[in-house]
Amino acid sequence: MPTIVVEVMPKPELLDPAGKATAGAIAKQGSSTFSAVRIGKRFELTVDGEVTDAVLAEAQRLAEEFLSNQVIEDVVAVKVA
Amino acid sequence: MPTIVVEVMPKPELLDPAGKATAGAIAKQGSSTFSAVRIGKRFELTVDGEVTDAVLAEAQRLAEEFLSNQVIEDVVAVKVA
Amino acid sequence: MAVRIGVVTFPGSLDDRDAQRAVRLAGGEAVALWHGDHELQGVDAIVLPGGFSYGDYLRCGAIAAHSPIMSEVISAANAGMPVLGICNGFQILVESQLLPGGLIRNDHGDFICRDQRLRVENASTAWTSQFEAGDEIVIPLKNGEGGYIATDETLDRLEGEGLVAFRYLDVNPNGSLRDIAGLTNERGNVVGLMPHPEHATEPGFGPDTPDAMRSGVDGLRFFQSAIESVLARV
Amino acid sequence: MSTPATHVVDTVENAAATPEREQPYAALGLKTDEYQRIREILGRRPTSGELAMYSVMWSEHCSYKSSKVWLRQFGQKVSPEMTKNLMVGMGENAGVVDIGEGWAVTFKIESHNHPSYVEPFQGAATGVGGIVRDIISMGARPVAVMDALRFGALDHPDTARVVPGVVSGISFYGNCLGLPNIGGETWFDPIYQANPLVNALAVGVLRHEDLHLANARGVGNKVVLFGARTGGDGIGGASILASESFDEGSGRKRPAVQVGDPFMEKVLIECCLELYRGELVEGIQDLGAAGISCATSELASNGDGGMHIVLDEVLLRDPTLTAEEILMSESQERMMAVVTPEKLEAFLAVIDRWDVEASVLGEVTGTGRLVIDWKGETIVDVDPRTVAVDGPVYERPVAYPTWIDHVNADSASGLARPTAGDELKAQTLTLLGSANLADKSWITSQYDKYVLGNTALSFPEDGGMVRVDEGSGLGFALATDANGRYCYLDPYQGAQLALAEAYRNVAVTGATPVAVSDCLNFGSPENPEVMWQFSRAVEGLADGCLQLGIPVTGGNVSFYNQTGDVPIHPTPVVAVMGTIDDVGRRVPSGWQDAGDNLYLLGT
Ligand SMILES: Nc1ncnc2c1ncn2[C@@H]1O[C@H](COP(=O)(O)OP(=O)(O)O)[C@@H](O)[C@H]1O
Repeated sequence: MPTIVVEVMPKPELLDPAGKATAGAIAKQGSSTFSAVRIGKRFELTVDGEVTDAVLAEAQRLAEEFLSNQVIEDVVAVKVA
Repeated sequence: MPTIVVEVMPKPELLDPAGKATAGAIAKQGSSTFSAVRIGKRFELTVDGEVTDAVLAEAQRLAEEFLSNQVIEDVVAVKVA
Repeated sequence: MAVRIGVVTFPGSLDDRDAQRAVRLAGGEAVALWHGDHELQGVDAIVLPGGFSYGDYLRCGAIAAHSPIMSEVISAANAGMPVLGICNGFQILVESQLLPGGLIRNDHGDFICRDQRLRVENASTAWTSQFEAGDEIVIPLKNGEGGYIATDETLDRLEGEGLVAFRYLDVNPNGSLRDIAGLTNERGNVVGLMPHPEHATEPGFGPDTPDAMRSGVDGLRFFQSAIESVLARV
Repeated sequence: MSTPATHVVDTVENAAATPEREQPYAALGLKTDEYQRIREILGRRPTSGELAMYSVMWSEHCSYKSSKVWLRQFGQKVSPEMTKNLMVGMGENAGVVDIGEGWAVTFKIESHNHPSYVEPFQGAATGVGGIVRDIISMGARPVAVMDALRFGALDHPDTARVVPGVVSGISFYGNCLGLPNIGGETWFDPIYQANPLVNALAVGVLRHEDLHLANARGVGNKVVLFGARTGGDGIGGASILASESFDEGSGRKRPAVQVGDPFMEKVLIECCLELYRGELVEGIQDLGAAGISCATSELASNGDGGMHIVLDEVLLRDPTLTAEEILMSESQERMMAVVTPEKLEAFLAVIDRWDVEASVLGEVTGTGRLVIDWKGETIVDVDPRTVAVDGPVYERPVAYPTWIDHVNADSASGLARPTAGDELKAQTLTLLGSANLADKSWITSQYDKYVLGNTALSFPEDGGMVRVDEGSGLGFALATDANGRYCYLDPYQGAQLALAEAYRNVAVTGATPVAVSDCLNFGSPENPEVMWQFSRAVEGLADGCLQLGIPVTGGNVSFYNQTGDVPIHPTPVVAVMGTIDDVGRRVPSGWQDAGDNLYLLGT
């Protein structure tokens, strides 16, 4: 069955302590390749049937209204896997 | 600065309680388009410099050894954003 | 006539019976409300209790914010009914956008349970009228996702309009911006905070005080305030 | 992923017709003589489904085959005084003690050691989940948890993986269930490096009339499975199974670990309590290790008839599971109930109100047999007692470990004493900075001690205390203790010291000790020296309980705790429960008022 992927990230202007802690831990391991880390979510929605435009639109709506909290997060992608 | 995206999902054969609860809530809201939901993580690593093969390899290693728990999760992607 | 305060039970609510006990100890009548109903049973005020509604799986409070009773709670709150969100209840208020900003994972990553000192910043809300602004109180705090975040603009507005209801003292236990522990809306009827006033209402089962072990009852005044504010309206 | 070879259902008929077919009993952990006994019991070879059931139920973990002969002492070394208040003793999911005023307390401690090493967070979390379900199945509301932990050296790199994982797993599951954590232990010793001990205790309260037992009585009563769906979790976790033995050549993945869903379990608690209040349940059993195999065979054995189950009715998370896998699955957060047909509708209405899934698997019969069908054919037809009760019992050889004399002779009196103040200071600082004396609040501050509003004592007190009756103040106190090093030197006395310490820790709170539960963590029972340690520890505990006049009401044995051939120190964790008629009169361990006098009691 087809899958729609929804990606959600914390808003860039807001604090992401988990990302910051992860970046700190990576630096502690001696790697200086990455200067920052941000951690968001990745949803896989299994579609019961075909992926039509209507299904994609519904996924987009769900992503914005339910899977993310628009006050603190952005939906960065809604796409067919 | 360039960004590498790492995507991590719970192993498909394991229970994903968060995905299950989310799928249940979506169904309760009256939508029957999606039969299952799984929730993973999406990391954005900011690269200090150019993305070389070595940087990608390091991101891959970090993804497997640090950003994911291989006992219960799979790294599904390591790519340049 | 006893003031009737409803306590909503969602699947995964944990401190609901404790909130009911606190209401009774304050002299009110506790009314159990069910997440799946659209019925507020004529209550005068509402508590959204602590816990892990729906496992807190998607985001804390997110799934509960979409449950049937919340549409009634939101209308009642907009009509001026006193509503208190404690911990998970605060998260539900934020997810319902009755209060601004967001609550995220504690900055240190762990769940934390401690007796927390707070300053009451706003004593003119429905849930704080029995305090004086500046009062320092101790009530238990226990959460994994209590870090308060909002944009600088929002934070400045909250400060400017006096909407920060409580602030952490001594220790900021979760990385909350500007040490914010709780908020009120402009009207002062909707209040949310991470610490648990209902666990500081019965001598012997609250936080320690200099006087005696577990004797702290600073939380009682939240519920007494609500009762007073309801009685003042009739 | 290759497509699975079509799985041929091994029916009872087929088993009778093909006696010579080779079966992977050894891979399932059964010995040749055990397999032969199964053939004798059945009068034919077992079907693969029956083999799955026997193998998990006859495993050490489920059958207590090596420990049974020793554990009997707990039932034998008792005075009438000791059993006076015992409503349910050893053998049920958990013991139940009458504490007066119509109230009863049920508590039990259990290990989840190995899973917590493999995946610390989920292993520890599901350990809490499992023990809490034992408490629910007695008809009680769980009211608190405790955890007794043993880890390797604090500065070993792997400890940094295990400790935070275990602690956050316990914290996550217990906090999410809304159960206060009221105490426990944490100990570091390199002997536990690759074999940490995670022992979780749960305690619940009930009114006398709410007591429920795990039995299936009443012909025609329905057998209902409810809670989480069944997945491929922990298949062979109770014994050792290579899942390929069931369908060679299939590339299907079966998870090595289980993921807990505390939210599901919290809903299950409330749902079960509502079912009890409505008197909608005749018998009930939680699903732990050995899942449906265990629940069906135990319910049927404890009943008065038989049971007929249609396995196709099990709601699955993974539709590719075979019948054998469904029988062995250890998926968490499931319960099985026996319900009268008249009450089924009301039962399902409650289930529905809590958004829990349920399916009726079959019913209680008068045949005395446990019969299980799959795809229209019978795949299991056994006397349930042969699966659940009359498993093998071993009198394993014991051998006195000769090294023990040497270890005892090598006492601390041979060590150099500090001669100067500086040395003494350095030693004191070393002690103060040692992991085992250090403050444990990094751990305990991750546990909710306030929820439910009845915690009268918790960390850093010697024992936890919980109010049971908000009117009268009636309550109970609990403490867990063990010292593996003492037991290594002398398992008999070491076990008694653990008992005495837990007893004292309860007594000093002001409560009167009344009952014991224990979790016996040892190395391999096939090692005669370990078996000697085990036998001495059990004897010490049983004798000590008789002397103190408090019964063992239940517990758990965990064998095979070892790294390579090196067993852990024998670690019998003892939990003592005491009662107090008013928690308002508890005695805390801290200074209370200026001017109080200090006394030192004892010798
Ligand atoms: N893993 C744990 N879980 C819960 N409580 C714990 C745990 N470890 C220690 N504690 C609690 O911390 C307190 C101090 O423990 P400890 O330092 O071992 O003291 P003691 O030596 O007096 O037993 C006790 O109240 C004990 O119950």
